[in-house]
Amino acid sequence: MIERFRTLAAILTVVAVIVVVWYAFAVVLNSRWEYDQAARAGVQIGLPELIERTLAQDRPMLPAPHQVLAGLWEGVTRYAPTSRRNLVYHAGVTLSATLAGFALGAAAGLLLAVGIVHSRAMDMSVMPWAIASQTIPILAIAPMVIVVLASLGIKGLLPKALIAAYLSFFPVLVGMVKGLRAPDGMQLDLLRTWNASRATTLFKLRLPASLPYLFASLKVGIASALVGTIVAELPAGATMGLGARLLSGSYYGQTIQIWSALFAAAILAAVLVAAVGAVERLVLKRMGLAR
Amino acid sequence: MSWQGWAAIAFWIAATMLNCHIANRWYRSRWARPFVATLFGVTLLVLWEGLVRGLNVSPVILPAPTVIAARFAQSLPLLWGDFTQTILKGALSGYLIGCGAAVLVAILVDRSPFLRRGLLPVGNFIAALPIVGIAPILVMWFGFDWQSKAAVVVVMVFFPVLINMVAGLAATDPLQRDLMRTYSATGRQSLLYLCLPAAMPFLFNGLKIATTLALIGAIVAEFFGSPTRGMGFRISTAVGQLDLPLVWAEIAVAALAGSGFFGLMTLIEKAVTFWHPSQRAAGRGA
Amino acid sequence: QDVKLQLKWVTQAQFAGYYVAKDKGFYEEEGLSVEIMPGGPDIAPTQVMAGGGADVTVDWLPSALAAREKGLPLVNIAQPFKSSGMMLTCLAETGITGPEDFRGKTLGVWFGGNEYPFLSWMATLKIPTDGSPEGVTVLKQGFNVDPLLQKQAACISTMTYNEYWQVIDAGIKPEELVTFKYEDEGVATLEDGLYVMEDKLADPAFKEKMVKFVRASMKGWKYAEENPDEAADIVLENDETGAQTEEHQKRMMGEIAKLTAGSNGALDPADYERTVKILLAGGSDPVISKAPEGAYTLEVTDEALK
Amino acid sequence: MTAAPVIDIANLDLVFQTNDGPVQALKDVNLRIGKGDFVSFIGPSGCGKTTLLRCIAALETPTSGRLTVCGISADEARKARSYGYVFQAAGLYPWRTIAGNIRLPLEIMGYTRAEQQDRVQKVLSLVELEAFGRKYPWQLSGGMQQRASIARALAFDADILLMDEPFGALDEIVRDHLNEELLKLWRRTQKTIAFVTHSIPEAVYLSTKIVVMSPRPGRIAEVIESPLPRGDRPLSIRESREFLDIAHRVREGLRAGHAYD
Amino acid sequence: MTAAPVIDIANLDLVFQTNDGPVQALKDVNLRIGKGDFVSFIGPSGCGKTTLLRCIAALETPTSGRLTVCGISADEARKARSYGYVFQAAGLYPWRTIAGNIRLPLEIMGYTRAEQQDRVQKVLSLVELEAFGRKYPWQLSGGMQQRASIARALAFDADILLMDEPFGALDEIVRDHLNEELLKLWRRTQKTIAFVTHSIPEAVYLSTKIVVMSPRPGRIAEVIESPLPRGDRPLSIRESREFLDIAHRVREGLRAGHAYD
Ligand SMILES: Nc1ncnc2c1ncn2[C@@H]1O[C@H](COP(=O)(O)OP(=O)(O)OP(=O)(O)O)[C@@H](O)[C@H]1O
Ligand SMILES: Nc1ncnc2c1ncn2[C@@H]1O[C@H](COP(=O)(O)OP(=O)(O)OP(=O)(O)O)[C@@H](O)[C@H]1O
Ligand SMILES: Cc1ncc(C[n+]2csc(CCO)c2C)c(N)n1
Ligand SMILES: [Mg+2]
Ligand SMILES: [Mg+2]
Repeated sequence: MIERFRTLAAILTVVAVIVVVWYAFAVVLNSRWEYDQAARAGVQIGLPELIERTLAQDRPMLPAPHQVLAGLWEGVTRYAPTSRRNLVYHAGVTLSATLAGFALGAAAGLLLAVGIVHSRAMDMSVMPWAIASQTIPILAIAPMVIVVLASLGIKGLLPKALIAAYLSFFPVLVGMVKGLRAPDGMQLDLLRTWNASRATTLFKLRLPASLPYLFASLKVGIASALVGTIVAELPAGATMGLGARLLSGSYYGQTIQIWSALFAAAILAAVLVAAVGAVERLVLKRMGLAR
Repeated sequence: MSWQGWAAIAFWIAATMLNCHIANRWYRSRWARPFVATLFGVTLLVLWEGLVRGLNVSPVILPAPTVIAARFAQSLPLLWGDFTQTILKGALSGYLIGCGAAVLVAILVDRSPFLRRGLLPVGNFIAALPIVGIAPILVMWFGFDWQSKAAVVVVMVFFPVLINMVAGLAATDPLQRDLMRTYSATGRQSLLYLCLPAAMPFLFNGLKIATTLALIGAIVAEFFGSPTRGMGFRISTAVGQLDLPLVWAEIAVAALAGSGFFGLMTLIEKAVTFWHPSQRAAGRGA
Repeated sequence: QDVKLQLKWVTQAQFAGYYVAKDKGFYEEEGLSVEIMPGGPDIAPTQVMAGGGADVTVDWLPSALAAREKGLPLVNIAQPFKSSGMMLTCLAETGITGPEDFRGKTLGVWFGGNEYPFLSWMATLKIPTDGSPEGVTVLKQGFNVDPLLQKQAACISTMTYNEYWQVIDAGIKPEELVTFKYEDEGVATLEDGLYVMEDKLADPAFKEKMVKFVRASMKGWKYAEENPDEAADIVLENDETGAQTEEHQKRMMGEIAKLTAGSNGALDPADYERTVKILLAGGSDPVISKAPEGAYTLEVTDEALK
Repeated sequence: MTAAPVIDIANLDLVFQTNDGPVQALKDVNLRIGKGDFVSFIGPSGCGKTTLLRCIAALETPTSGRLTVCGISADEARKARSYGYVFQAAGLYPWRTIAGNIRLPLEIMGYTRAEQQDRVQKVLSLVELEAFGRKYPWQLSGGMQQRASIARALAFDADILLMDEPFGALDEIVRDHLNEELLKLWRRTQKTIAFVTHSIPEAVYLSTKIVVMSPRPGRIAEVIESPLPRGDRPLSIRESREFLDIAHRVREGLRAGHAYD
Repeated sequence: MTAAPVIDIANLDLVFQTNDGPVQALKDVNLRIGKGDFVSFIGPSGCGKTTLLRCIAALETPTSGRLTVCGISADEARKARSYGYVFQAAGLYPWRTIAGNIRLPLEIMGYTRAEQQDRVQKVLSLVELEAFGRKYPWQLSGGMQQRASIARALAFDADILLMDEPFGALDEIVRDHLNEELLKLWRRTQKTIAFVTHSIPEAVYLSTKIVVMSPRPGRIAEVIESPLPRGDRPLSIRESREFLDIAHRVREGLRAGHAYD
């Protein structure tokens, strides 16, 4: 109970500091526009007036926190959740593709890692090319990929999920290759003396020992999957999802809309990462590793 | 499918068998690893070439590797210019700043229970802002040139490095921590002598993931405004001009640079974490 | 009969004619079922066509001709837009009064197939675009008008129906701006036309389908011109992002109507020749190297408008 | 020792490559161990006892020499699950309870659930940890962890038991008790046991054969056959003349391998 | 025992909370250790010896009771760097060489570079690992790792040495040698030493005071003051009448804590 309270207090303090800094930045960044406007109108502008105006611009360079909150609130409550104008609707679209992509990506990363740890041929050949695959700026060619997939008749959620998977499999792969190799010599030797099969070694030793690595990489992986989905949503006809919201906000210079979509995305990411964290705690607790 | 396609598939099967053979028989020799990796890559390229030719894929959808190679050779100065702009200026500076900041914040978070409680969740939240949303804003703030790309890279690499580093700093075993307590080591000392070394395997995990993210970040950020050079700029304009060979030449540059970068980090990792069980062949645990 | 239409950009009044035709049942009357696919910043309609992802696309003539030279045989079958809405919008305070003043300045330009008109214009003016002091520095302009508002560029590309109004909405008064319409500078190129693949067009059944499609689309366009407010509403209804505003779309529809006004859908070969001439004038690095053959056909519109 | 050799080692060498040059851990080791022998290895710290045991268990590959187990290679014997190994450090898996750790080899070797349960209970009480089956390793004292790891090796039926200082962290009384129990088990099951220890009385009390090693490089200095009866050995035998004689011989052998005194 | 108590423990209780209910590790422990005392703790495995040492070093917080060290709290004493601790497991850092591990506390406590060098050499040769300074922990045998961890605790000048079965993995001869060296060091430096062992002779040979503990819950069963001279104790003293008497008393005390025999 006290722990909870302390955590909350700490978070609130940090948030408060950030909000104050944010307001200060908003005033500074947005003031140039106000000065320009004043100069164009040929008038002088005082500090209180400046602050008031910088925090209430329509297209601020940096919207003030309350503007973003208002934008979020409006996006969520103004229309029915099934309406295209509702942020929750778009978040839902993005979420489904993210989860599908993450599931695909994490599974692929895990399987590849298992393969790499067990097969020397795979270790030698796949790993360098898995790395090279990530250096292909998939985000840069996502539009092309979407177009090519569409021409193959793959449309809707799947292309987005594929791009999300492409981004999320890599952190899982790298983390798990390390994690599966983390058991030390003695732990492995023990199983060797019992002539445990590779599968047994995997399930009884390598997997449990790799859990800290697994969860660290799953957290990165799910965040990457979200980024992938959002990027894939930009060109996928730019219709639905948080990515499309970001884009149209961008297109019309609606900074407040951009920031609300951005925060919606971040909230989604935070929820997803927290969900992975909750699973982690649960698993570690059940395994007696949470000390 | 015409004969080229079948030939490529035959080559693929043969090469894979050769690879397995070498990996199982000759794995002790120095040349095995690079050889197997190269052969695997060559196989992919041959397969690609064969299928593109065999299936008559339109060059504006997917050009063949030979066509890409020709375009690559022909536009070296252009590619070099884009490379300097995007990778040397944008990605590298952003990577250094971003990873440095993440390590520092991770240390702060690990040192201070207050920050661990307060900053970590908030930091996670902020770092989870998607790059495509941030890029336009950062371009707006930092201008069109490489500085804004570096800023995007900073934001992008921060989260993975932070998460891994925090996990790493916590990955010391209780006995090792107790030892530090009996020395009444100061916070700085246990950090320097215990937590930092113990965190290295995790840190490098993050640093390696971050190398590829840095490239992606720098390239994608150029979509949201850039001078008329840079890899992202070139890719997006070349797609518009249906100059797909140039697009793929740029991608090849990115892949080469990225693999080189990653390889470099792997070498450093080997040198720094030689003691970790994953880096030693066999041992009996320390 | 199914028709897939790929737009050049996101759902907005620029494409009102097609949405109206669909909404008012004009396509249905012709026995067509039309799927309208919005575009986006990094969607090259030409590439979608190459991949077989659409039957017909809305694109600009320069981009279509460039693609044709790259080996993608696109053919213009109709041209609902008579005049060009493209212009360069500059801040008056930069001291720019005429094209010669561009030298030494930074200009924002759209790429991804939209840069050809600009490059041709600069070539006719003999202004290098390499960033040298006597030339201009070119920025790849992002999605919006921020570069002008943030003074990162002296001028940016705008469309009469869209970005220009965003600048005005941002609080800058028209008298603080200097605009250069491509139309007025004599470098106008044909915009939003309908394009299909040449080999498909050889199939009489497909051609028949396109005739119906163009007929219904033009009916939509004319309806939109006469009922701009209703057209804007229809566009808004079809916007899946839910981000467009009514005010902006109504105004856009008004401006669009001015551009479509002079066209019954048929391409005017004179306009075509002018565009080709401008594109060929591109100095050392022209957009197209020789006058293309068979890049347009009047057969479809002749049939459709009978 | 008339039985056919179960473990047959000839001219065994082992060199470790380290950052700091090669280390010769074993040099020219020759040894035959018969079926049902109880062989103790004793020698100064770092002389290669662990390394030799690891070679027998096919965990280390000798640089040269021949090593067969039951006529087949050590690695094949390993695959036939001939070994139970107690490591020098307990090496319990932290994510399993004590009972879970002991059950692990049984699960791997496919014992039925009921039998697993049964055996775990039996060995837990053998090492007097009945009350600790549901605890995790870090909740146990050092000696208790070591006992758990002994229990783990005794839980299943291996023909050959390799034990690396299993009783090092135990007090005299538990140690005596476990010594007796181990002897009983050995007599009952006719296992072949290779046993590393630092305690001379323990080595003499338990073994049919004592191998004294000397360090750098690790060699076999002496092999002492015990004249003590294979059958019943009460603890009181430790006061007998013969016992003290052998102990003395072992001590002298050991001392020869040390630099001082 | 005329010296003022360095370690003063009164009514100490410690209960661990586990998934499986609370475990009472220490119950009503009372003990005073004077300056310069050499106190051995002996008792069955799991009786709380390690836990008690950890309490003294302020690594564990007692559930109730009082514990002062030199008149201040254990935690303050820890902060004043009064302790050298040898853990039951070696606990060397795998990323440092053996010499690096021994140098670690010296670096932390700010010794000069020359002195670090000097001390590392001295303790390395004390535990006979001169040739292994540049090796990494996993390249050493179990006993060598344990010796390295002893060297690490001896390298710096702590007033109080806490040693948890430091010689458990060593053979008799090295053990005797290190026993002698430890006694010499103790006499020279007048350190206060708390020492856990399972060897009755070792406890009697080294100590001025032997604490016999009994298990579940861990209590002090008996405290035996040694009548042996504080000064010179040759190894041969182990055959003396007095020595054997005390050893007998300790054994009886120990046996009382065990269920069997
Ligand atoms: N972290 C812990 N959590 C729960 N119980 C613990 C923990 N540490 C020790 N115990 C329990 O406390 C008791 C005393 O343990 P301790 O390690 O002090 O024994 P010990 O006397 O050092 O034994 P040994 O000679 O085997 O090392 C044991 O029953 C053990 O199970
Ligand atoms: N993995 C390794 N790499 C390098 N050297 C090693 C390795 N393992 C052991 N050695 C060396 O081999 C020698 C023998 O080690 P081993 O562990 O067999 O000794 P031991 O007889 O078991 O000693 P102890 O009684 O202390 O356990 C030692 O000198 C040690 O340093
Ligand atoms: C990256 C990019 N940014 C802006 C535009 C601008 N734009 C929006 S609509 C339109 C007219 C096309 O019908 C144009 C030019 C673009 N195309 N691509
Ligand atoms: Mg050993
Ligand atoms: Mg203990």
